[in-house]
Parts: sequence; structure tokens; C-alpha cells
Amino acid sequence: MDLSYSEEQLLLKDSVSRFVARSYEFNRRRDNLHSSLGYSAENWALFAELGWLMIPFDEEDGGLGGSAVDLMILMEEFGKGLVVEPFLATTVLAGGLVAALGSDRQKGDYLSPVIDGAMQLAACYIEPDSRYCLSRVTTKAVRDGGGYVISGKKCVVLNGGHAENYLVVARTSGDSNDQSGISCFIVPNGVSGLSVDNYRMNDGVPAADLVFTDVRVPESSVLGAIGDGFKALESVVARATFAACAESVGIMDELLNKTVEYTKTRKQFGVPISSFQALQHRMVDMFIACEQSRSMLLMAACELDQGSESSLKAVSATKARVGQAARLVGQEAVQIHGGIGITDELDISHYFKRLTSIENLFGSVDYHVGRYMSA
Amino acid sequence: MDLSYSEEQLLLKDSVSRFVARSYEFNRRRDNLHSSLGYSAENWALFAELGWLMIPFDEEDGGLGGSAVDLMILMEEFGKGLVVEPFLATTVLAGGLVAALGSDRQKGDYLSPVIDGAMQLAACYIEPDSRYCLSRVTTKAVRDGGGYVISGKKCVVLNGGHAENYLVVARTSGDSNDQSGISCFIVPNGVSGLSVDNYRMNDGVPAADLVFTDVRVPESSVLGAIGDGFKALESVVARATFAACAESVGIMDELLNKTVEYTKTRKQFGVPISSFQALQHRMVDMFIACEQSRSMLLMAACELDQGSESSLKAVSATKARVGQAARLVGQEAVQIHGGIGITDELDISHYFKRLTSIENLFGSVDYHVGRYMSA
Amino acid sequence: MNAELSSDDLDFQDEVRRFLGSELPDDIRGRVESGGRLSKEQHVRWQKVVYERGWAGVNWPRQYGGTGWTPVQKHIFEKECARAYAPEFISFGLKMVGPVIYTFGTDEQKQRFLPSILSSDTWWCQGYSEPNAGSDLVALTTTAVRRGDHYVVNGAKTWTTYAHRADWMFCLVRTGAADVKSQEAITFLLIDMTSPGITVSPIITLDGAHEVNEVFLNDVKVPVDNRIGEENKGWSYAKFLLNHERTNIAKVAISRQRLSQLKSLLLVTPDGLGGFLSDDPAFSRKLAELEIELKALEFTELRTLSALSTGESPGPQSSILKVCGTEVAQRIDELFVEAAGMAGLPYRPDHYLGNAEVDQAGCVESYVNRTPWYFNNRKASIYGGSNEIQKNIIAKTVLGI
Amino acid sequence: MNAELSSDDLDFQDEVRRFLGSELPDDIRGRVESGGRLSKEQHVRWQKVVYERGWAGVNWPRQYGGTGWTPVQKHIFEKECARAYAPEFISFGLKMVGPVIYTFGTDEQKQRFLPSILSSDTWWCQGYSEPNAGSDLVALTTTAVRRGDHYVVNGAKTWTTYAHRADWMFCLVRTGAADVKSQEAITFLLIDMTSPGITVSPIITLDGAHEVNEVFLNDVKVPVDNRIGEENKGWSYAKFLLNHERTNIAKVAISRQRLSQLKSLLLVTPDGLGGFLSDDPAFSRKLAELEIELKALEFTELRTLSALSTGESPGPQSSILKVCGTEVAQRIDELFVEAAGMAGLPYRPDHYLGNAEVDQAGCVESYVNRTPWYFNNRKASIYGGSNEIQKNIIAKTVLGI
Repeated sequence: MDLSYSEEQLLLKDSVSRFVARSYEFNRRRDNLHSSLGYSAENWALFAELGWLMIPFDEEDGGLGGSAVDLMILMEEFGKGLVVEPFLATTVLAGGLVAALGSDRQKGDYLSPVIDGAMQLAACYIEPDSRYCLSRVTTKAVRDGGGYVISGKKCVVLNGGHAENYLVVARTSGDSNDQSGISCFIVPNGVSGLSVDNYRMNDGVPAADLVFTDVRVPESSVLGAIGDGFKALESVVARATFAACAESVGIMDELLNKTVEYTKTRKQFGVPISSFQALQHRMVDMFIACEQSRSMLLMAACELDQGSESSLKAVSATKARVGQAARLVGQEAVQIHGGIGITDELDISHYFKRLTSIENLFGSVDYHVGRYMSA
Repeated sequence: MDLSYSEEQLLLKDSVSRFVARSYEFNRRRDNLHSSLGYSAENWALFAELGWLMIPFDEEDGGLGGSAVDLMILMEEFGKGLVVEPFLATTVLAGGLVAALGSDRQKGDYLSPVIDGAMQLAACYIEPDSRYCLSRVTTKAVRDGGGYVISGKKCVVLNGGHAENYLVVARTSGDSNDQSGISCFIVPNGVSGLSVDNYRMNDGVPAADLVFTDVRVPESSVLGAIGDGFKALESVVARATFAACAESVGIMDELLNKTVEYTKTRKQFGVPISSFQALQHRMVDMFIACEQSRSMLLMAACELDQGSESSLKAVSATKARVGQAARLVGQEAVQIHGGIGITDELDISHYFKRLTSIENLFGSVDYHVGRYMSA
Repeated sequence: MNAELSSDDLDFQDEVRRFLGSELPDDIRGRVESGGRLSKEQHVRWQKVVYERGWAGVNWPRQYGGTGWTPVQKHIFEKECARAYAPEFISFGLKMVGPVIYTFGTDEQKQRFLPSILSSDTWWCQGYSEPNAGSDLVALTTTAVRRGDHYVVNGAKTWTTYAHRADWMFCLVRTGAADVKSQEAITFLLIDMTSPGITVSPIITLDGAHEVNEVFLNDVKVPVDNRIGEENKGWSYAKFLLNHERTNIAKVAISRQRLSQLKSLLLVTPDGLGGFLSDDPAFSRKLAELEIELKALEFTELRTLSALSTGESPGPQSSILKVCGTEVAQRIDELFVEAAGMAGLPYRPDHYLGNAEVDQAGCVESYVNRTPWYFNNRKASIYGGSNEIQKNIIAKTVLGI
Repeated sequence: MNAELSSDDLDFQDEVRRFLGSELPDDIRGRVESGGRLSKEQHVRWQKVVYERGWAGVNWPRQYGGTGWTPVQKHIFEKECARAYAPEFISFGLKMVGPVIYTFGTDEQKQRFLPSILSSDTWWCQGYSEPNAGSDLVALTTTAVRRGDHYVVNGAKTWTTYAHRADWMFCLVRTGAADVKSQEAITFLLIDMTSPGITVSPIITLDGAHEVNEVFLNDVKVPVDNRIGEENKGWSYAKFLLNHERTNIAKVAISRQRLSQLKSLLLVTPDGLGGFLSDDPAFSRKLAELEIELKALEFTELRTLSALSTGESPGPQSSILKVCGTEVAQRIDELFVEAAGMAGLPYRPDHYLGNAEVDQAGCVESYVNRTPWYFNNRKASIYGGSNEIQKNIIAKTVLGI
């Protein structure tokens, strides 16, 4: 048993942390986020150059064969900086699907450029009535001649606006909630019959709703075996969920630190508000929430890296606990800051909004407690 | 709309309050509780003399036709004094069943002496596997010649040791959970085939478990129509539940007051602990819990007195909210008192234990939220 | 003791319902129902409708054009307005400066200011908070120096809601020696927002809305006639105002309406399993517990109301209305966001801030404004005396600590 | 990073399991499982069994008869003991005064006291708290005045656990000027409980148990040889003791065992509808959330353990172990009481305090001791530095406030 980081992991942590310190000054982040792309292409190129985009992938696919712990380190530091580059969308989710299901040729076409930083992808698996259920797929892909015809709606597609290709989850057989009969297709952006409604999420990050109307794709766009995509989807989304938890933990640490510092300088009634015991105890509760979340994260990382049967259950337990912590830490950080905490001008509200997004992203506390119970 | 007490109600409140101040000095209460009877026969006679035992009953039954508000006032003041006389058991529960189901003759035999303070009763309706479900009755009463033969187990019978007669709920037809087929019998203490295991509850109040082995009772012992007792039972238990909530509210007020006073005199680090803001805010939370509970109580009282359809739902909502408050107020009172709060010597722990009993008595928070949802 | 309405009150309730049924414009009702933000024009239009009916001065005495309603009638009116998705009145004129003016103002001030507050022709804002005095109101440093028949005001106010929409500001200023940090040197002034030297600078909140502002006052001349009451006595008028309005601070009526709206919404919110969220036992239980808490709060409010109706003092329970009211409201916000699920992620400013219809390809449309609302309403436990300050006050005044 | 046990550790785990499987007496196991209280004889008997195996000094260095185990081995041992329903060791000798003696004591003191602590032939109690110094330990007023080769001790101690069972007491006394309320005038003495002038007066706790006492010291003569270290330096030894034991303060192993016991119990607890409480979705959800919290706590403990294993400092997360450990344990107590339902109402002192079997005509018997346990364990957040004090400390030392 050893819960410490390796030398390499400490170097990675340090490297990401230095990037954030150097390139994520708050106004610069804001400008990048408000650009039409929604992030900095320069940063993305740097990620590729530093090898961060290789981390989650196997060495035989051109990756670094990084562990869940490595992913956690990266995402936690990204969280601290509120990094907006679409690492979760392109690399973990969509890239994860290609890595899990793709043929060598498909990996060459779609994974290598992702690793090089040359291609953006987006995974389309959420539907208007699917809530958090991954097997609830009503978008249909019907065999037609040498290819498939896809029809249906996908919503809250992260990075959905600028992705060059979509990983589209569609039903090729079975009833709406069946786990079998779910297939995955690669669909290029701009294909005929596809309409894309771009918007920003509440945290400012771009996403899109997509409508597929008789979109024709060739046989070669099928990723993996027809009807057999569910397990891969589930496993990729679990890893993305874990990554999002790590991002949350980074955010919470930052909120706690900023709140503690603020109370030391902010004066009311002639004294720093850090001297009020009620606030002290509440900040201790925030600290506890942060540390218990981090412990869950380490637990899930160990389970994932061990490839254990119960890793899905571990991820659900983690998402549930982190979600509870996020609610507490986010709200308390805002409340203790007072008025300034709810302004757009200060970073606090942006951390709070991102935490809130992640609370619902990949499933709420209730949903994951339920999954934990049934797993 | 008028949520104030009438003149008469203010007089009643004052009268009970003066009784508690006069006769419920802590050590005197302890002696009475530790006596073999478990309460003071003298106090009970006084209750009768002051007419308090008449309050819940109709004027035609020899009562005062008191309202739910009157009952609330009485129980709340009883709560403040931790009164141990079996008012809830004999008067509200068992007396309530006789009043609801009894013939004139039965009322003459069993209700009049209760009102006079001359007879103690106990209601037997809880079974080992019934948890809080009133229709879960497996104790059987089988017709045999001119009477019935009763067999089964009843547990946590309040006042079960000293009652002269038991009101026994038994099944005369139907399956274990049917609401129909439930009947009520009057069974004298000491009858052949009845064994009584006396004990104290955690709050010190006497109760008993009863085993009925082929206990023969005559036809005349049937209370109300055979198979038709459920509605009366449900309604009587609802009123007792409401009464217990009122007792809890009285207890909580007392705990809050005692805790606030304690913090003003107890010094740590050279200052009264009331000066610690974290404790101040927690005592405010206790105050909020007390006031919100009182509001629920008034709401339920109004619904009961209005005879509204939704009064069972109102009582469940009240029991749920009061139960949450009781947990908070009881634990915080103990915690803020520190070591002294968990000694047998100080009254705080006795209030806490009684509150805890009431939390489970007549159904937990979970149970009543469930009933509220389904009602 | 009873919680029923008298037949007179029931008649009044019918009258209010009929009025709301026929007079509340659809676009305004729709905005409130959707959780989007209203334009100033919509606020004004609605208040004018109510004003025409003679009901704008809900809490005002008849002699100043108010309704003269009993506490129960006010309660009914507010309950019915919420039920009908009528917007709340902006409080700065009607609930705040209005009562100060008719209680402490001169006859000239009453005639000059009160009618246009009722008719909504004049909008007011509140100049209390300052950048370095948040919860600690008394620490204000904006100064007013007397120069003949004027004061010259210098300083800055912040968190000034609707300063950018307001015609006038009621304002606390320091008139005593600059270094005296006491309540004794504060004066209550009414300031024309078009006065030279006033700059309003927007503060955008986390939901993207422009609601609050900084207001800079640079050598602003304010006629002495615009002073309420005596110089240096302003704190007592401000305190009157803080203590004046005990009804409806818990916002029970609005919370009830929002909770019932949420319950309806759950019936059409897919649970991802082919059913609806209303079938989810865990969610239903949270909702039930919240509904019970709201019921408790309603009766805590009614207890206060009942006392006021019979001329009694409102009792210690009234001290918890603000804290509990905001906690319940914010809990409802949370459940909206939880219920929304993925539908709570998109931000649609055209719909939330503007008036645009949104056709979300995805998800249940009715959730579109709920997350920004949740964000915005975090203010409820911060503004107007934070919940921490409320608890300090309860500890002191009620528990006697 | 990995959370798996090494093969050596797995072997050790097997060894501990075999030992517990064969050596833990049934009556003792049964007492622990039922939640009843153990007699002194049972405690002593069990510790002697472990002592014979050489394992009583779990945390002690080998040179003093300890195990010399690694942090992971200690963790495994504690986990397996809890799993097997072995009783916890009484900590006053083994975990408290023992380490103080082998760290600061003279050779003579080590030889005199350590062996009988390990063998459980001598029982110790802790004389720290005083009637007027609860959380504020430094405010103690018990005095020791030097008279030749003796101190004469006067004062009173309270909350002294097992004083009535103890042979010796380690005690903080004031040796400086009576009016000096500082840490500089405190001395650490070992006092023979049979000394003339000592009176032990029981304090009965709310569950009816006799666990704590008041100890009055009236001109008690204590040889100077029984002083640990230097005069007036006692506070530093006491602080060492408070900071010494970082493992197992969260009591994760016991909480885990109790939670698993509760889960088993639910399978046979009637729900009143003909089924069992294990089918109840609301209860199951609370249980699941608690199980997750416990898992988090376990890893917070393991993080500390992992750091200690590699000789690093334990990290800020170790500061929360006590608070979170007691919160989880008390939450489990609550769920036991809730699960018990009506079966949680009867009090059976013969069974809880004594050894009697109870045949409850009603209800599930396994719940009989759970409510007294719940009551008793409210102490967990009060004793040994209340959770409020813990939070003050975390705020100061970790958050730097």
C-alpha cells in the first residue's frame, strides 16, 4: 500500500501547475473563453507538445499509457485554473471511445490526430429524455445499402460546436433502454442532415444540441462491432466522470484557499472576518469536504488502475461524495465572500458555476448514490 | 384566522405550568419515576380533581369536549416538566379507544373511572413485527362459544404494568396487513393465559411486553363492531401522535432555554461560552427548530379541530418535522453542555432521552414522511 | 384558535383572483412563470394596472393612497399574486422609502414624492451599502457637508439594485465629524439621480444580469429640503425601515408557487428509464421534506400575522422569517437545478435576460432559466442583512446572549 | 499509488485472523457483538491472551516489549480485531501513559511500570479534566506542593474514566504559583490509587453505566520518584501524548464492522408491511451515503498511514480524523436506533450492564442495547477534546486563521 505520488507524477503535477500559473491569469482566461472558439488554440498546441494529450492512451495507440492517477493529477490542476480547453470532451470522452472501439485504421485516422492536437472531437450520447441513463438511446441508425441512416436528437454535446468529427451513439436494434443494440458511429461535422445549435453552458464553456435528420454515413464509420457499444460507452463515461471529480476537487481546494485568504483581509466591525468563530468552523467543514473528496478520488483511482470489478461502483461513490462536497464548498465560498462572491468580476463565481455544472454533468448525487446501491 | 389562545386556554396553560413548577422538582420527579408504580398516584388524583383527565372526552361521555389545542397545551407543559404520569397511555390512547368504539355501558364501566382517575388502562396494538404499521395485526381473536380466544404478542405497551384493563387490538379476519378484520377487546389484567413482562424504557417510563396464550374473553369484551376497529385505532393513534409532538415541543423549549442559560454561566478560556459565535449560531438553529415545530403543531391542531380530511396527513407532517427538530435540539443541548450533559445527575440527559423515545414512538421521521407522501 | 379565513376574507380572495385573472398581462405572467427577468417596462406596466385598481399601496394607510388592508388581506393579496405568477412589486419605493416618507417626511415631501411612487412613475433605489461596509452598515463613509441650503455629497455606494433604472435614491450619509464611526452622525437624504456628479457603474452578477450597481457621488448637491427628518438622526429612520415590514419577508407565497410549479414539471421530466422524475422516490422524499418545511414556515408567518391582526407584538418567532424564508427559497432553487439534470447546463441569455423564445432541441424547455435563477438567488442569504447577521441579531435579541 | 496490501501484509493478516479465530473467547465476542458493556475481568482476560501472543504493545517499540509493527501492520491488526468483534484495548495504559513512560520516564520507571501495563496487571486512569476546566485543560487547579521527597497533592479531577477500576492514575498537577494560569507550572505525576486521601466518586452516565468518576485528592502524598521528567514541564509530556497516536483515532475499523452488522440486521428487521427494512429505499439510501462517507474516512486514514509508512509527516488531512470519525460513528448509532423502531425503546440493564440473556417477547432482540449505546456514545464528540475544540485547532493550525 502506497498512496503517494511517484517522481514522474510529481513532475507532471508541477508542470501543469506551472502552466496554470503562467497562462491562466483570470482576465486572459476570460478572453480565451469569450473568443469564438471558447478556448486557446495556442494552449491546446502546448498540451500536445507537452505530451498531455497522450497521457490517457495506450502506448500501442501512440499514447503514454498513463494511469488514472495521472489523469487525476492533470484534471485536478486544470480545475484549480478553471482550464477551458476541451480535454475532457475531446481526449477523455471522444478519444476514449475511439481508443476503446476503433480499428487500427480508425485509430490512425481519428486518435493519432487527437493525440497530436490536430483534431477536435465530441461525443454525442445524451438525449432529451435520457437524463443520466447511458442505455437510454432513441436516436436510430438504420442499415441502408452500404451504410447507415441516423436520425435523432443529441443534447449538451461538449465541444459540440468546433469538433471536426462526432462520436455518435445510436440504436441499431432493441428497445429504448436496452444495453444491447447500441452502436457508435463517426460522423463528420458539416454532414448533410445535421443541424447544430451552439450555445454556452452556464459556466461559459461551449456546448451544442444536435439534430440528426436522415444523416447518411458509410459502413466504415461504424466504430467497433454493431450493437455492442454499451460497455465501452459505460467505461469511457465512468473514466470521464472520475476526471470531472478530479477537476471538482481542484476547484474546491482553490475555493477553500481563496475563501480563507479573503476572510483574513476582509474587515467587518473593525476586525478581519476570519476572527468570527462561526465562519472558522464553517471553513473547517469546507476543508473536511475537500479532504474527504480527495480521499474518494484516490480510492477510485486505485480501483480504476487495479482494473477492479467494482471500479464503476467506486466511481459512483466518488461522484456522489464529491457532488455533496461541491454543493457545500461552492455555496459557502460564495456566502462567506458576501456580495463580491456573486459578481461576474471576481473568479469565485466562476469556480462556483463550473462546480455546479459538474454536479449535474455525468449524473447527480442522487443518481450516483442509486448506482452505488445497485452496483 | 386567529392563532392565539382563548382566555380559558391561557388559564389551562397557566394551571399546568404552575403544577409543574410546584410538583416537578427534578429529584421529586426522579423518586416518583423510580417508585414501583413509576409515577405519583397523588399527582394522578390531582389531574382528575383539576379536570385534566376530562379534557379529551366529549361532554356526553362525561368529558369537557376539549379541542386539539387544549390537548396540545396540556402536553406541551407536561413536556416542559417531563411529567411521567400515564396521561398519554391511559387517557389519550386507551381512553380514546373506549370513547371512539365503546357502547354506553362500556363507557360507563371503563371511561367514567378513567375520567375520575380511578382506573388505569393500556392500549396493546404494537406487535414484534408490526414496526409502525397499525394494520399489521397478527394477534388472533377466534370466536369460540359465547366469546373469543386471543393469542399473540404485543410489545412496548405503555403503562402495561399497572393497567387494570387492556385494550387489545386483534385480528378476527383477513390477512396480516388488512385494514378490515381488526377488532378491539377489553381484557382485564391478571386474566388466565396472559403473561406480562414489565420493564422500563430508556427514558425511565414503565412499559411491558404481553404474551396472550389462548386468553378467553366474553362477548361483552368486544369494543365496537367486530372487524371494524381500524379507523378508530388510526384516528386515536393520530391524536396520540399529535399529543406526543406537543410533548416534544415542550421538551425542546426547555432544552433550548436551559442550554442558553448554561452557556451564559459556563466559562471556558476565561469567558462565558455564550460568547462563542459558533455556539450562538447553533443555538439559533435550535431556536429555529423549536419555532418551526411549534408552527407545525398549531397547523395540525387547526386541522384536527376542523375535522379536516387531511388531518392524518397534517399529523404525519408534524411528527416528521418535530422528529427532525428533536434530533437536532436534543443532540445539540447535550453537546453544548459538554460532559455534564451526559450525566444521569443533570436533567438535560433525561429530556434528551425522552425526546429520543418520542422520536420512535408512533413512527420515525422516515415513516411519517412516507405517510405524508402517500396521504 | 383556527387557521380558516373569514367569509369576508374569502370574498376578498375571490375579488383578488378575479382581478388577477382578467388584468395580469400574458407576457408578464409568462416571464414570471418561466423564471426569466422582467424589463422595467413590464414592472411599470403591471404596477400601473394595480395602481388603477387602487391596490398598489398594499401596506400604505388610506390617507396616502394606500389600501388600508388588514394584515390578513395583505397576506391574501400576496398569496394570490404569487399564485397567478404576478411579478413582485419593486420594493424600494413602495415598501421602503414610501413608509419612511409618510412617517417622517414633511407635508411637502409627502405631496411631492408619494403619488409617483404609487403610480410607478418614479423609481427609487437604496443607497445604503458601501464598498468597505458590507454587513456593517454603520461603517459608512459617504459624507454630506452642509453648504447653505444644500448638502454636498461625496462617496460611493454599492450593491445598489436598479440604480440604473432609478429616478431617485434614498441614501444614508455621514454628516458628523469624519472620524466618528457612530450611528449619531448619519443623515437620511433623498437624491435626484440626474444630479450632476452621479455616476452609475454596473455590477454584472454571476448569472449575467445587470441588477446591481456602484454609484459614485462626486460633489453632488442635494437640497436640504430633500432631507428626511433631522440631521444626524438618519439611523433611526433607517432602523424603522428595517423593522417596519414584517409581513411577506419569508416569501412563503412565492416559494409555494415555485414548489408547486416544480411538482408539475416533474410529471413531464423524463427520468431516463422511460418514466418521469415524479416517480423517483428519493427526489419525491426531498420534495416532501421541503414542502413540510414550507408549511412550517407558512404557519410561522401566520402566527406573526395573527398577532399583528389583534394588535399584539409579533412574537420572537418573527425573527426567523428572513433566515428560514431564504433557506427554503434557495432549497427550492437547488431542487429545480437537480431536477433539470442535463437540461440545467445550457445558458440562454436571450431567453433569461431578454424575451426570446427558446427551442431547445434537447431537454425540457421549462428548465432553461433555472440554473441562472439559482445562481442569482444566492444573493438572498447575503443581501439585506446576511443570514449570519440575522443569526447574530436573533442570538442577541431573542436568546438574550 | 496503490491501495493493495503486500503479500507480507496479507500473510500477516491471515496470521491475525487465525489468532482471533481460535483465541477470542465466545463470551467476550458475544458481549462486543451485542453492544453490551464488558466487565473488567473480560477486558483483562482478553488483553492477557493477546499479551501471551506478544501483541499487546501494538504501538510500542520492541525494546519495551512492543510489537514493533509497521503502521500498515497496526492498521491490519486493528481492522481484524474489529472484524472479529474483539474488544478495544483500554487505552490509558497501553496508548497513553505507556508511551509517555517509555519516552520520558527514567529507567527505574520503565522497569517498574511498563511490564504490568502490557500484561494488564495494572490498570491506569487519566487525571486531566477538572470540574472547572473542561475543554480548557490548562486551567487546572489541582496543586502539588513539594515536601522533601514527596509532593502533597490537593484538588479534584473529573470525567475520570475507570478511576474505580484503576490501580494508578497519571495526573496533571499545578506546581507553580497558585495564581499562574500558564502551561509552565504543570507537572506530570503518577499516583497510586490506593494512596490515603484519594476518594473516587462515581458519575453515572445517561445510559446507566458507571464509567466515569470524580476523583478527590486530599493531602495525597506522591513520591517525587513518581514524577515524569522535570517539574513544571508536564504540559509538554501531555501534549506529546495528545499528538502521539495518529492511527486508529478515526475508529474506521469499528465503524465498518458496526455498519456491516447493521446491514445484516436489516435483513431480519420487519418493516411492518410483511417485508424487511433492508427493502426500504429511504433507509437504504441513508445507509449507502454513510457507507460512502466511511469509505472516504478510511482513505483519509490510509493517506495518513501511507505517509507515516514512508516516514513522511502525516499531512493536514490527519487533523480531521477525530471529528469525522466521531461523526460517522454517531451517525451509525443513529441509524441503529432508527432501524430498531419500537424495539429501541425498552431498556434492559441486566443485559446492557450485566451479562444476562434477554428474551424480548417483542421486537428484534439484537437491538436491545443500541439505544443505550447511542446515548453513551454522545460522549465521543465531547471527550478527549470536543469536536468544537478540534475545529478551533484545525482552523488555527491547518487553515492558518
